[in-house]
Amino acid sequence: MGILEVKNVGKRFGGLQALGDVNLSVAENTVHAIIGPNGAGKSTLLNVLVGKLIPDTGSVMFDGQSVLGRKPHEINQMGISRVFQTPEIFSDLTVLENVMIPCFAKRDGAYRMHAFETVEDEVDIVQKAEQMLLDVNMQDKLRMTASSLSRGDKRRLEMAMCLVQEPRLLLLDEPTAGMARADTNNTIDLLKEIKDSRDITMAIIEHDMHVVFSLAERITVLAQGTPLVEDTPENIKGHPKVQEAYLGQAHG
Amino acid sequence: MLGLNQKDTKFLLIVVALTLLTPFLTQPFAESSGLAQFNAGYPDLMQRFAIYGIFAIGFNILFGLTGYLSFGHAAFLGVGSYSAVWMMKLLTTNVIPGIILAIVVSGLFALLIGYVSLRRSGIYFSILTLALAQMSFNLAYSVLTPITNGETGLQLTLNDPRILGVTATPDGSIPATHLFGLEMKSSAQWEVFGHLFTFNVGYYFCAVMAIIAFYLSLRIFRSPFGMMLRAVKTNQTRMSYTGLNARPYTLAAFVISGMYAGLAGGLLASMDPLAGAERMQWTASGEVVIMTILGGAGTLMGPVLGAGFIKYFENIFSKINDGVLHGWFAFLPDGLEDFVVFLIHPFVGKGWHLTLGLLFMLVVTFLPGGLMEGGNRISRWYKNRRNKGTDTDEGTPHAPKSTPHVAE
Amino acid sequence: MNAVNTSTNINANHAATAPAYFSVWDLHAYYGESYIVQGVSLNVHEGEILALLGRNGAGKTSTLRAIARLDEPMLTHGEIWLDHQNLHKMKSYEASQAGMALVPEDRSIIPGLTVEENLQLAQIAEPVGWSLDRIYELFPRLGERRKQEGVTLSGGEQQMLAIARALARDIKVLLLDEPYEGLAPVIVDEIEKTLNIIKAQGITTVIVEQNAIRALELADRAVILDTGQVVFDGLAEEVLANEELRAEYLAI
Amino acid sequence: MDTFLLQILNGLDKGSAYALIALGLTLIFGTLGVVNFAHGALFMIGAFCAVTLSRILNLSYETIDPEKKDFLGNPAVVKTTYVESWFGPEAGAWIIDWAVPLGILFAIPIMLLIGYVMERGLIKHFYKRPHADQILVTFGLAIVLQEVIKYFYGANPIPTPAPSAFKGSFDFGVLLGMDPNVIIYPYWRMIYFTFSLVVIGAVFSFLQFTTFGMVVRAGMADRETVGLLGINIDKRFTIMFGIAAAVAGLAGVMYTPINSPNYHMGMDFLVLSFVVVVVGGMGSLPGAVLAGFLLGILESFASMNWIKDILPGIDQIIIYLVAIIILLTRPRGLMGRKGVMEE
Amino acid sequence: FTNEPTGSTVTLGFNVPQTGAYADEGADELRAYELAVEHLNGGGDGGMLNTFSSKVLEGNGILGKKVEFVTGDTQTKSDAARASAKSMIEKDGAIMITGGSSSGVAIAVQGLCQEAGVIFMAGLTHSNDTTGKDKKANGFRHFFNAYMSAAALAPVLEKLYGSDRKAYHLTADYTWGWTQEESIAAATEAMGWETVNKVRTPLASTDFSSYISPVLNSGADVLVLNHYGGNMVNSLTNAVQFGLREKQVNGKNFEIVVPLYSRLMAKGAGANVKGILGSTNWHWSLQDDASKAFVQSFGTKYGFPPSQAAHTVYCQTLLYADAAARAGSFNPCAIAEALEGFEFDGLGNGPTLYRADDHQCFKDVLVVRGKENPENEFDLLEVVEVTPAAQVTYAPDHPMFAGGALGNCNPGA
Ligand SMILES: Nc1ncnc2c1ncn2[C@@H]1O[C@H](COP(=O)(O)OP(=O)(O)OP(=O)(O)O)[C@@H](O)[C@H]1O
Ligand SMILES: Nc1ncnc2c1ncn2[C@@H]1O[C@H](COP(=O)(O)OP(=O)(O)OP(=O)(O)O)[C@@H](O)[C@H]1O
Ligand SMILES: [Mg+2]
Ligand SMILES: [Mg+2]
Repeated sequence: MGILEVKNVGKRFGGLQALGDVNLSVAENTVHAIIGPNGAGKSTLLNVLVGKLIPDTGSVMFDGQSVLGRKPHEINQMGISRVFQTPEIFSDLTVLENVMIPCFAKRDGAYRMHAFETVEDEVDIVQKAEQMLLDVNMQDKLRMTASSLSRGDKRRLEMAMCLVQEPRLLLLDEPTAGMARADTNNTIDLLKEIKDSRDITMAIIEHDMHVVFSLAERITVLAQGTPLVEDTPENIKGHPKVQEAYLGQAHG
Repeated sequence: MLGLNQKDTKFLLIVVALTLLTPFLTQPFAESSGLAQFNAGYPDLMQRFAIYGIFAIGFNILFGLTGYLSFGHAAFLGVGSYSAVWMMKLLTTNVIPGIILAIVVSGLFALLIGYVSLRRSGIYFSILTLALAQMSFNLAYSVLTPITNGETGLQLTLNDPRILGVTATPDGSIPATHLFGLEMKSSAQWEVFGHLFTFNVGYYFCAVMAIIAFYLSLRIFRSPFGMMLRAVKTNQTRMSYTGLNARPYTLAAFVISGMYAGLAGGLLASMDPLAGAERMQWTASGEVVIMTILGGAGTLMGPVLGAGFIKYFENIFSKINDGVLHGWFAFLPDGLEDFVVFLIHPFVGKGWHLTLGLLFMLVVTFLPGGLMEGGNRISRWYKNRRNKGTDTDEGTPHAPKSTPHVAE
Repeated sequence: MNAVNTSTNINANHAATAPAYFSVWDLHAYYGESYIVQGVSLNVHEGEILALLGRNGAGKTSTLRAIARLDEPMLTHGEIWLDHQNLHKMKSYEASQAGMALVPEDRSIIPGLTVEENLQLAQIAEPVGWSLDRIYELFPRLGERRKQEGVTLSGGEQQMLAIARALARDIKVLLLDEPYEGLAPVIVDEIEKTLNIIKAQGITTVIVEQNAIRALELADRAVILDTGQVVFDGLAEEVLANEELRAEYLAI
Repeated sequence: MDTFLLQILNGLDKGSAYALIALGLTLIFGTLGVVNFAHGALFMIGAFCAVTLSRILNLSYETIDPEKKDFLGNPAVVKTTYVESWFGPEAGAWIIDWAVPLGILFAIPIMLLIGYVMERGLIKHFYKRPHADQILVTFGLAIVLQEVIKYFYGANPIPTPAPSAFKGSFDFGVLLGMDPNVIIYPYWRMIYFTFSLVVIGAVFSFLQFTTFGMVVRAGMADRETVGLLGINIDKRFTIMFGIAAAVAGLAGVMYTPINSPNYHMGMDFLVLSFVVVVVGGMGSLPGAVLAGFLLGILESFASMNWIKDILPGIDQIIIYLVAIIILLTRPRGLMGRKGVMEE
Repeated sequence: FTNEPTGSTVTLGFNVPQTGAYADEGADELRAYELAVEHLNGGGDGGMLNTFSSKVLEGNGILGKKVEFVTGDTQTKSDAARASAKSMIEKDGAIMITGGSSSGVAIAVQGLCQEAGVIFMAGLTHSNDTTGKDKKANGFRHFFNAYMSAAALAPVLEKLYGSDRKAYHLTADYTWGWTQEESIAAATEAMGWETVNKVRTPLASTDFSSYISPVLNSGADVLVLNHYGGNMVNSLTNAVQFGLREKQVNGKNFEIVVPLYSRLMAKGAGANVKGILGSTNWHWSLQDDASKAFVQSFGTKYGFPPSQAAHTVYCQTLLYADAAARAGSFNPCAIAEALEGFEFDGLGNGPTLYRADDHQCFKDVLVVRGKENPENEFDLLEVVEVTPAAQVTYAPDHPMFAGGALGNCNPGA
């Protein structure tokens, strides 16, 4: 029994069956990759998991509890954090503030307000956020406004915002897209380190096979809204169907 | 000090000093000079500076931080005034119970309106607040006349019960509003070098309230709560996927700013015990929006400046009539005098709206951050000039700024 | 040509070579007060593919945006010549009419318009390029989704639409900002083929890409940027061959 | 039954005024993304175009008639209009009588010009600025326009009647076999209704059947990209603004016989038309028109006596009440598009 | 007492609407004020100073002090009006406040003046409440009121339209509208008319079609428009548009009545006022010496005849000055005493009494009708009847005026 159990999930957009009949089980403390052609429904599946979309059919259980029908913030409070395909950050706030906010959310829940303390008084939160930014190599950009970051930095920032919450399940939607190779490698290292140092489950969507094969313990290939195969990376690499539908000749 | 860092403490102290010295600052011209027309140091206007400053500070907590543009905030001002006047009719003309009731009632009213209208965002929210406030105004003006006294406005009368105070003073008039016996309207005057300075109890009461209001808003701006509100403004999606529920935050900001408005309304009634329905009209809501933007939304001092600016215009510019103009330009030869007066005439007195409209356009076009930005530019310019002599190009880019062959 | 360190050197080179089909000379551009593009020069011959590489935040996007004459960053100095027309005095729509096309990094699919409308929009101003039929032939997926709102396409589909939209105009130079980002490997193969088709049409291409190896394999020449300045300008093979260069600026 | 019919007629007429103003507003508001608080002022300026034309037609030369006396007892000044002296008394009187319809021709170029100047001179600097800044600058402009009109025309309403051919009203009741006087309707209001349908139809077809509409919508969503596709979006925005100004102005011209124009008539309509636009849904032209008619009709119903007896004061708040109910049940108004002005 | 003049001048505060719908009336009031000040200071032709029955004013200001004035903008909002009045009192040292053109504003400012201890000479205010339930010892009204309108109109209506009529009221939904409706309904019912319906219309209405169209079918044959300002202009225009004037109901010509008329408004309604009855406080075509003198000096100075608002505020200024001169003091209490029960003549409207009980002025009231063939642009109304003061006088404790207390005069600090 995995920490995340997706059963028979289906979702239609008008005439398009974006998700057919998805069954997925992610075991605790593993990295599970979801790959598949563009438009296969990978992001849609994540949208269902975080409460952005409500599926037409099926059920989604996280740690034995259903996530369906819950608001996004409630789902996050259950321990699920998500990195989006296009970075969602607080663009008018500074980098440091961007990371502090998830710290508050983690510590105080969905709506405990601290109207009469100053931000600087929250020493432990500031420290935690600074440490996190150090981990993602952004320590020299603490006071920059998030909107003026380059795209790669925005992604790293968003990842920091999710990681600092120490989620039990981290959903990553193409975390290294657009990242320079050096940073991609750093990210892989970072994710590996996090995986080793604490209890965390990750589901990662990625088109960069280098990233997928360095991290994933199991891979699900999604095509046209239904899982094609689910297997270990080694087996996936050699799977003829996957090669044809997804990997193409270069990785053959 | 007071939970503020050094910079903010300094800021607060400056505000306190400015507020307490207002009777001097607003009275720069000698009584006998022609420019005395521009003096603003009389009790009513100084009180209004403080009161509308509070109103704008409160509005800014909602709008400046969360970006939710309420177009119905005057409703809370009106409700605050009505509550305070009712307190003075039923209980006592001591201002404290009235103000407390004003804050409480407007807070509850804001909770109700906020709960309904915060279900939507953007322009939809603005129109919801506008509609709710306009409904309140229309009802207050006609159907609710038994409570609000309609068009005339709610006033104290000689028949009010005032169970803790007196119905009428021994000489048969309505008792004045007071703070434990200290009458709001009593003033001391000090004449020095031809300048007349007025120190009014009501003003100082409002000023203390304004300082407290300012201090609280400073704390809110610097608090994690304030940071969350700014986060709501930039990205609600990320907010919710970070595990935060934006609604309670926005609702809290809405209620707080509603209570500020209620306090302002209560103070208005305490200074002058009348509550008119026009206080709730959309134009009044629009006025506080404009004060805030004009001064600089999201800045701490901006809204206060904007409030002062507009109230100054309303009260000073509207009073400049042709007679006053002729007085100023009497030194010119007759023909020229008439000509100058003719030129200025459309912009003052009954044309004060025209000048106000033009200034709105100029300020917002050339100072995108409002009056605060103007202030910042001046201080930057001043600093640059001072630095010129000592250290050269620090922080100036080394690269060519512009070259002739790139057009536009 | 070898790695050069100052922009003055490049200017000297520029003076020595014959004016290329598409040439950019000594660009300087600002975001407000921040000085981002610090004297970039490029020379591309007709029908050539140039890879513009560099780390995150190196200024690649900013350079492309400045060339496309967008308002931000603001170009303060420099010349841009395309087929004997000077673009540096133009606004972006005039540059586009002169044959310049930019596929932005966020793809900029226009919300509220269907796939087909997004394409039609590109054919309003002269000069018009490929017909819609021809485009759908190259990208059958877009043909299938022609009535769907553009922004609801999957990431890969959006990238195709953005390139297709550029082809719908009659262009002389195509600026591509990270065209492979977020695409399944098979699609990357496909886009690569498309780019070769485009090249065969005689269209000049500048491609910014984090997947440096693939870009270099495709490109004829390469330019590497670092902190807004050109640090290398030469043949693509040279970069592939030069370990040192790759390690220092590309981490590959 | 007959009162319902009557109130539907009234509502259609009120609705056509709302719809027409909201249409112009939503063109700017919903497609260019500018909150234009000066839109009411454009409506007012349109009305004053009619006033001005009628003043121009009434320009006259003065002769002193010793027979008559003025109010101070001095010999009276008699005025004869130039129009009458040029075209003869009959034709001249006819031209003066037809000032309002002629005002349409007069207003179109003026409104287009005002729209052009306003957009090029002011609004274009505000496309990228926050809505709040747009509100402030256009509100300032509205005040200025209003005060300028007040300076030249005074604060009182100025009667501007319809041509005498359209005086009086038509008896619908008789047509439907009812008693006389049960359902009467003034001719001019019928003309106003028809006119608004024509204008609405024209604007719709222009935006629907030409690519212009698509370009403008695209430009509002993403100016930068539209520019990258070789389209000069600024020019289109200017045209759009001109059209919106002309629509507002024409609505104003035709409205003058219904209510005498005064300098603040624009502000009176402003808030209502914003409500109409938002209830219709941001970015939706059909929504604005639908909401205009809907609110017009509901407002008329609310003024019926028996309804007022049950709910005192309902006619004071009906529009706001309906707006609130619609916005709470339909998140983006009747037909609003997702994402438009929701941030 | 408040603002006791110590120098060689005395300052009066003219608080009129300069922006908003009543700005033109405000402007006309200001003209009249300036004329009055000129006359008080001995300038011009003296105007009604020459016809005024009291002769204490000598053209040397008031009590030898030169009259100066300050102006302010009421914006026709009680709030703004009070702020403006306060600034005149606190900043400019005004000893008397006057002006305004709506009852809400008048009552609000009157209350303020009572508390501040200055005299308030009301401008244009027609509500019964101003000298009824909201009367104040420091406030005085020269204008007539709704009750007096009704009392003057009713006999004329009976004479012209008969006593068997059915009236339909449209009433602006606020205090002034209500008192007017109450007064007219009571007066017409007393002579035998039936009131078919009383319909309240929202103040913000600009289009009255949905209120007007049901009128014809209601069985009523008279429409009474208890509207003022823009409301009145629009509702009357709408009513004429619907062709009400040409209709026959119950075998009679359908009639429209506008109880409170002003010439400026009549101008706004244009040709629609023709033949429509109403009442007004004063009209420039009156032929008594006082009115003629006033029209002469106003018309010479400004080139057009004064409005009733101008007349009222001119009188108010003169009456204040005269009271101060007679009392020999600027003390508000002395002035109030001098005004209370004061009888005079020569300010138009015939012999006049300032009643002590409620500070209401009693004088002749004009019933007017929109003129069919105006001779010039000012000639819009014709006087149908001058109703003598006696006929419009009521007891101080009349139920429509009950409820308030005058209180004691307040001289302030
Ligand atoms: N809101 C929507 N309305 C209509 N169709 C949608 C919507 N969202 C997604 N789709 C469609 O559903 C399909 C799956 O989209 P999804 O974004 O999940 O793909 P993906 O697997 O994440 O692809 P990529 O790797 O390119 O990001 C696509 O064809 C897309 O066009
Ligand atoms: N709008 C902006 N305002 C201020 N600075 C900006 C802005 N956009 C980008 N920058 C800064 O300009 C620099 C160059 O950014 P640019 O986006 O051109 O880099 P890039 O080479 O495209 O990087 P990436 O590979 O991450 O896309 C970065 O340091 C970034 O922080
Ligand atoms: Mg995806
Ligand atoms: Mg980039």
